[in-house]
Amino acid sequence: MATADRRGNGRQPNRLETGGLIDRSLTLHFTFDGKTYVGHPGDTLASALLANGVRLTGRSFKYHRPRGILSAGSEEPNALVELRAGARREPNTKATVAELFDGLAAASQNRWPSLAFDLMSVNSLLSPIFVAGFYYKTFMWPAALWEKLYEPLIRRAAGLGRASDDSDPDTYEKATAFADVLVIGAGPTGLAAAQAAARTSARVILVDENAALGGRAIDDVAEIGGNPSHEWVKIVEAELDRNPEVRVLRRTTAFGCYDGSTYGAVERVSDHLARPGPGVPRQRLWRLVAKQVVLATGATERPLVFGNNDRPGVMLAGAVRTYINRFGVVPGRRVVVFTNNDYGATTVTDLTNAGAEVVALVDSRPQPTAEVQRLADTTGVRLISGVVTGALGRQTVSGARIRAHGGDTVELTCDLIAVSGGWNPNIQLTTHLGGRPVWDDRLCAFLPGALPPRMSVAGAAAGDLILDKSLAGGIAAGSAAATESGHKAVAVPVPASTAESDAITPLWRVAEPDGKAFVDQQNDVTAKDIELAEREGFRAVEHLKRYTTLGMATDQGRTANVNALAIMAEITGRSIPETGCTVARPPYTPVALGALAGHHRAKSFKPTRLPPSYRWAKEQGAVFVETGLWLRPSYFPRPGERDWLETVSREVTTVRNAVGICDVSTLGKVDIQGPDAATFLDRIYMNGLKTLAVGKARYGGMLREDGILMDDGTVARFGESHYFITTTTANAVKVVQHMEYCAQWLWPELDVQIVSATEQWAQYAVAGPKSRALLQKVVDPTFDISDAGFPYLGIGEITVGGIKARLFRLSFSGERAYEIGVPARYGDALIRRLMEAGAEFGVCAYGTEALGVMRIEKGHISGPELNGTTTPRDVGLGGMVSTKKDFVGHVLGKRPGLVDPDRPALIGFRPVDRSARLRSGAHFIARNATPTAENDEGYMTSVAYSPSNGHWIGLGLLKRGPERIGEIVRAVDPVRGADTLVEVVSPVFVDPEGGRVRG
Amino acid sequence: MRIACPHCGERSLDEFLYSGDATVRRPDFASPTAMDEFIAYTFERTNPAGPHRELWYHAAGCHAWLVVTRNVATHAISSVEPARDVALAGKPETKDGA
Amino acid sequence: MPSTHYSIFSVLREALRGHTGWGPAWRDAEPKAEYDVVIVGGGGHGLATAYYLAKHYGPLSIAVVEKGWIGGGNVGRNTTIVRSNYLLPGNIPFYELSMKLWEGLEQDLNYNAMVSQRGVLNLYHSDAQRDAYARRGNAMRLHSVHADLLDQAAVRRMVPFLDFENARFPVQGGLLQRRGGTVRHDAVAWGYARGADRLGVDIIQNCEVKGFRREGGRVTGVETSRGTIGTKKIGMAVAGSSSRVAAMADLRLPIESHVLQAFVSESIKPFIDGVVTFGAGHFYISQSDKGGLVFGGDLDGYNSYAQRGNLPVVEDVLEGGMALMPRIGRVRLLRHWGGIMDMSMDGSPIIDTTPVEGLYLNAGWCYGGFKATPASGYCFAHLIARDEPHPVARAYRLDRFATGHAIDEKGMGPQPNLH
Amino acid sequence: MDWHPPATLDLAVSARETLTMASFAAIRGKEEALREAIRAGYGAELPYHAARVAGVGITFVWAGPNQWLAVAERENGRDLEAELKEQLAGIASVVDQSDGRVVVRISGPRARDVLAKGVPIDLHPRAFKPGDVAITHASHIGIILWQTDDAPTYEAALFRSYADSFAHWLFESAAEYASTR
Repeated sequence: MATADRRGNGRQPNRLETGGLIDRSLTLHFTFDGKTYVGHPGDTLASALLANGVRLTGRSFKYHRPRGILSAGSEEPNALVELRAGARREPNTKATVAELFDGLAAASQNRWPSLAFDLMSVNSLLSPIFVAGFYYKTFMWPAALWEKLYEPLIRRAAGLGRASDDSDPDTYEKATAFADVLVIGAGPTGLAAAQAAARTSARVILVDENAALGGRAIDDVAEIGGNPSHEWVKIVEAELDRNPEVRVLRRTTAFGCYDGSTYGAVERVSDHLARPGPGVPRQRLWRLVAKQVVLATGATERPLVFGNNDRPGVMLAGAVRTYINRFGVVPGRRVVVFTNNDYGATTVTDLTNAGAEVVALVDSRPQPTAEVQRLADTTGVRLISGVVTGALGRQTVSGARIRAHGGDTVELTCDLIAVSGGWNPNIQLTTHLGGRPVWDDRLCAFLPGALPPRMSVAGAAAGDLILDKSLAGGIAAGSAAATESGHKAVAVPVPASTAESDAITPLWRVAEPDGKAFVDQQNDVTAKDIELAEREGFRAVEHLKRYTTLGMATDQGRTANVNALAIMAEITGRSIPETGCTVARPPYTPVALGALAGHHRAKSFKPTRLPPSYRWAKEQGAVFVETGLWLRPSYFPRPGERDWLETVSREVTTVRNAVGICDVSTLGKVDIQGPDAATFLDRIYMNGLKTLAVGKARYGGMLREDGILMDDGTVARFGESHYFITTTTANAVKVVQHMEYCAQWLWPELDVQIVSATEQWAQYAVAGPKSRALLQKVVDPTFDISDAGFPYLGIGEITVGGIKARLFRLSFSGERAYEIGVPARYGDALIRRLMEAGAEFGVCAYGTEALGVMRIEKGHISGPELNGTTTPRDVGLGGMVSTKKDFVGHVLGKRPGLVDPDRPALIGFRPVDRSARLRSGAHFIARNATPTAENDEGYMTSVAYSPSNGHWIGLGLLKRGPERIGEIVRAVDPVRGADTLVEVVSPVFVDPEGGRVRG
Repeated sequence: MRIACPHCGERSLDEFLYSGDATVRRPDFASPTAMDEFIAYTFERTNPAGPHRELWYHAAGCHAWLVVTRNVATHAISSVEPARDVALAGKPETKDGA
Repeated sequence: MPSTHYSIFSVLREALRGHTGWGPAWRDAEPKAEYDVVIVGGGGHGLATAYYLAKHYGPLSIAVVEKGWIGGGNVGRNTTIVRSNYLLPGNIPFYELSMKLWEGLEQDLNYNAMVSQRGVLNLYHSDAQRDAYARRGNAMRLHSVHADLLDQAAVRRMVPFLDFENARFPVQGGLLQRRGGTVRHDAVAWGYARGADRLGVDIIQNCEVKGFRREGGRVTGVETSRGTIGTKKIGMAVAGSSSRVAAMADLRLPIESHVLQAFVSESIKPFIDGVVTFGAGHFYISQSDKGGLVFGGDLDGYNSYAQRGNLPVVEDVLEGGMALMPRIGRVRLLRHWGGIMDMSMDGSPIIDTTPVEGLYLNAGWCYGGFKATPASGYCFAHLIARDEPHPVARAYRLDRFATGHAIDEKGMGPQPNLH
Repeated sequence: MDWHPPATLDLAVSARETLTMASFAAIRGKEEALREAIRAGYGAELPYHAARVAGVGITFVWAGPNQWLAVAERENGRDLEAELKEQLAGIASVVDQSDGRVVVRISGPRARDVLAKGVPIDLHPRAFKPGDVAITHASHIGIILWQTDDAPTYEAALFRSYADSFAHWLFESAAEYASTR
């Protein structure tokens, strides 16, 4: 508040001298459409605009009619603005809930060139055409113009505010909280419920969408427990704030009810400030998990449907009271009050007390109730039994045309029409899990039907609109919820409160209105549109909504849905329950998308896993690549190298001629122990493993139950009942899950213990003819790693500088190679040691690119071949598959479609023109065939430039591939404009005899 | 949705992975009608719109596989058992029934 | 005289008389005792089937029976995308037929369903993903379906509002099908209903199927909440409820029901032209002609018949959304809801006869059912009328799992929730 | 790990770098023998449920059904894998975890508020106490979490490769409290 000045109030023509919960000692400056105004802490943008006499705040969606402020809450359909500017621009912000701060800037939206003079309002003249569903009947002639002309025009007119053009600069976060009792809504009911629950020592969370607790207790003038109701709020609030087991979340909307008594809520931590403080998020998403929930969300007032009922200056009666009582603003000086119920009628008192002149109380009921009669007697207000048929005035209300029962019509000058059509309990959260509301004829409203588990509803949300019933209901519900959650009840007396009446006689629409009578103001749906929908057969509630777009706007039709349903019932001569009911979808009010993402955006979208050599590789200037969550070195460029290809080729050549080092720690590693480990692995892998000798490793493949390859890797046996397997990087988690599934569900009788050891070991491939020489300098000399003592596929536990380590003689590159593993904390030290020891041999580090090149040169399969649709036979591993034992995938792997000899099978390719480049994803077509789907014979899975061969090479799946060596086929790649002749060759491009690997 | 893991207590949905029908049991690979049995086991589902027994994996928790009895129409969960216990209890029965 | 045909003249005439002359878009028919064909399910597929049956194979007496109100299933709860950018030969020709039918739909039906071909762009974020999209794009081209493989610069020109600077998984390019786009989903159901109605099809709402009448292994009628209806041919098009309805004929299907959520934001001025799909997270998005951002992500992951999802997936989707386009942070989510997907064991649909003679199955649409609506109706009508599969749908056999001819685009295997 | 903890008196974050850890599971039929061996060797009662118990110079953390994580200071070259393999030979499978996981200690009056921003379980003192253990996740990163005192102090064991991302989330979540005192 440092920037707020104390120079004075400015001119706020509609601000009352006293009253309300605003701080008149501080003045806040704000702008609306570039013009500066002043308000006070405690104001909303709407209350401040009203205080300044601003009534025109927006234009409607379709017809661009002038619109003002209808409500004082989150149900607002009309007063939508763009709040803030630049990267923080927030479109469609309801002025009625935007808290005022110094420097706030807001602009009206969906108008051009200006709000008062909106050229788009010509749409209003075309309104005879633009009725519900008109899109579907038109814009079809000629067909070509839909996308060229009509749709672009529609899209230009579409939308309300503009999203920001830049990344949201603020942060969001998520949090989880647990409660014995969650109370949603902090009006009189919710406060009473929270108080009753908290006194039992239950853990209570109380949420309210407003900054100030109290709801109706601060919006209306009443007495509770002998105090003015707003004083009672302060007393209860203080008690709750003192209790360490109570968490009060202000500015927090519980927007959705989900399974397991989980509620989504969004806390607008910083929206009342010009910008969030350092380290403070803009908003926080809460996942609230509650043993019991008390829904005390109150009720929303319904407008009345009459002519031009959308004119600025037509306002809900409850909102009029809120502006007077909470904000010290009188929204009009000459007022007509139009109601069908007693509560609406009592607005006369608030207006009179605020100094406004009530020119008439129009009550649609044929006979005034006792309450209304008493009101007329005490205030002397002119009471008319009849209806307002139309609001007068072009941009704002200048009068009301009133038709008394009996037919006399009178026009009265006024600047405000306060309307009340009754109240809709806010039961949205009761329907999120599928509960159907039930109609109550006495209240003329839907009440909660079957409730979500562990929820109770109290107060106005349950149909108890009267204050004393709300308080009693709140206390009862709060106590019961605490007891249900295991706490001992504490008796809480119900405070005495002002007597009220909720008598109502329905009036769903005024007959023969003077002007368009709007039902859904934001989406410009009129009573006539509902008639049209009925005429065209769109009578089901959902058809009505979808055809007319009723209830689909940012207010979700909170002020529209029940009126619409009742009008449809009237037209069709059915009862309201027969016509249907309205079921809400989350969120209760719109939620910023950023809040639902929280911390997880930009680089924090997903965690990043760093391999043990990361720091060292970064020092070397490695280029990294995202591999799943891992960040792996892709290649290690050296000064003077022109491009990645030169670097990778150098790395490959170094491995083939000398020695290279690659961090392969990301491969999944699983430790498997137990007396039945051998049997277990035999059932998981397609090849036999029981015969694997201790101290040896073997290549293995595993299938899904449908006979398709799932993963491959090595299986090493460290002891009779101790195996250590590797998986591909991509499938590390999936394989452990699969093994747990097999161990716990398929074969629980097998005694086997499975532990993921991926992260325990930093593991490096040391590959190339000089690899043994290098390792002999690193491995402690007590270990014999000569070819005799440590042959191909040998494994062993060793030490490196006294540190326990493991050595595996495995090769992915086809060269003599080892994998050496040390506990991960030594990973950084080991790579430095290996590079240092290898210097004399010309060692280089290599990344995933060179790794890939060398495996393609050797015809080893990897991700592109293990794509979830290939069988072992497809990729040349058919011979490995055991025919004797049971293993996952054994039976279904024999289905005819999987053993069809025409299936594409793995084979190698080289370009006929050796200078040609190959690309993965090209399809194979016989040399003389045309490239069509019928002639498609497979596709290239992996390609590389092979420095060892001096040209590009590829692996691919070709129909009957292994039978076609020597044949020349086309590799067609239309999306990259290539069509290359390739020769079918053996998939092993380097050392086909496999001598090098054994040394 | 929240699932009460018998080992870890009640946890949110995002800790678990659903993995299909727990009412089907892997057939004997040596059965003369193994192919038909495996086809039915792997691909055919009753998929009822009411109470159902299904397999879940406590992926972000204790790594236990669980048999969850859940009403698929309402998401109400009536029991959660370790899959190992269910499987062991069911083993002889499967053999008898085969 | 009520106006039935939509033309410039009828629209203007009705505008001048307060739109009092429009008649119902379709009659609210009462069930008759017998029909030649009864289609079970008044969703997009069922209505399209009835329309094409009446149009191409008539004269036939046809009824569509619907449990609730027409268009209330997945045709009314999807994210409105149409495309034919498939990988496998079993799928491409079918979805391409669908695209072609979409392209002529308005003129065919005299109903503007707002078919809008503003492009579908699938992003890739790695070399492996690029190659997979190249393979797919090439497969499409071999089927004479156009596709373009874009590099990063081209993607940036096309959708500059993505995060190209600070992404966890940087965008490298994308596969673009320019003919892909969106269609006003509800209007598809209404348009087909109106078209079918005008060809004499009875559309019977609030009529729930309770059982099938069978004699000697073939159907003789359906039992409904509004009485028994005799017929020799029944077409089931009840995706989301296929297993339940099939169970009435003692069939077990290779299907699980899963919930997929969809999302719409408040209306904002359009800035997203086509459809964009994130390749490194579960998120895709388009913007409707009304201005709402329409988006979705992955299945909730568990079997469900409740038309709603849960919060973890809501969060997962928006994490993807904010990672891809961080400028939408202050745009607000207006609504999210769930639809029930017939998730098949390989992620592809079934259009086939069944072991029960006279009972035809159209099921297993996973989350691809909306875009398939015209071709599904077209091919299902062909199957019902001719008792043989339409050539472009011949791979959608019910026995393909037994024979090992799965159509598995994603390569996830017999795990329905992973497709 | 990339350590830039925010300056606040209400929260202390540190890494325990000097631990030796091993996981172990009983071989079928040897469950009682295992419990007896732990009782005899370390004076501790292996917990059946998600709990952490102290023995002589060692603590045992429940790590899943029939699985425990032994944690001790790595002084004098102590190696729990080797030690337990000897102690539990023939009755349990033992796997070294000393390097697979890092243990982060989070302590102070704000610890609960910060953890609530990523850990989806109830850490209220009525629900989670010193000695309690939970295997769960924090901001998409798997953790084994336990509480050691009422400060409150928590320790989270997480896979080593995630350490930087974990720290980034933790410190961003704590930033709000940086300037509170």
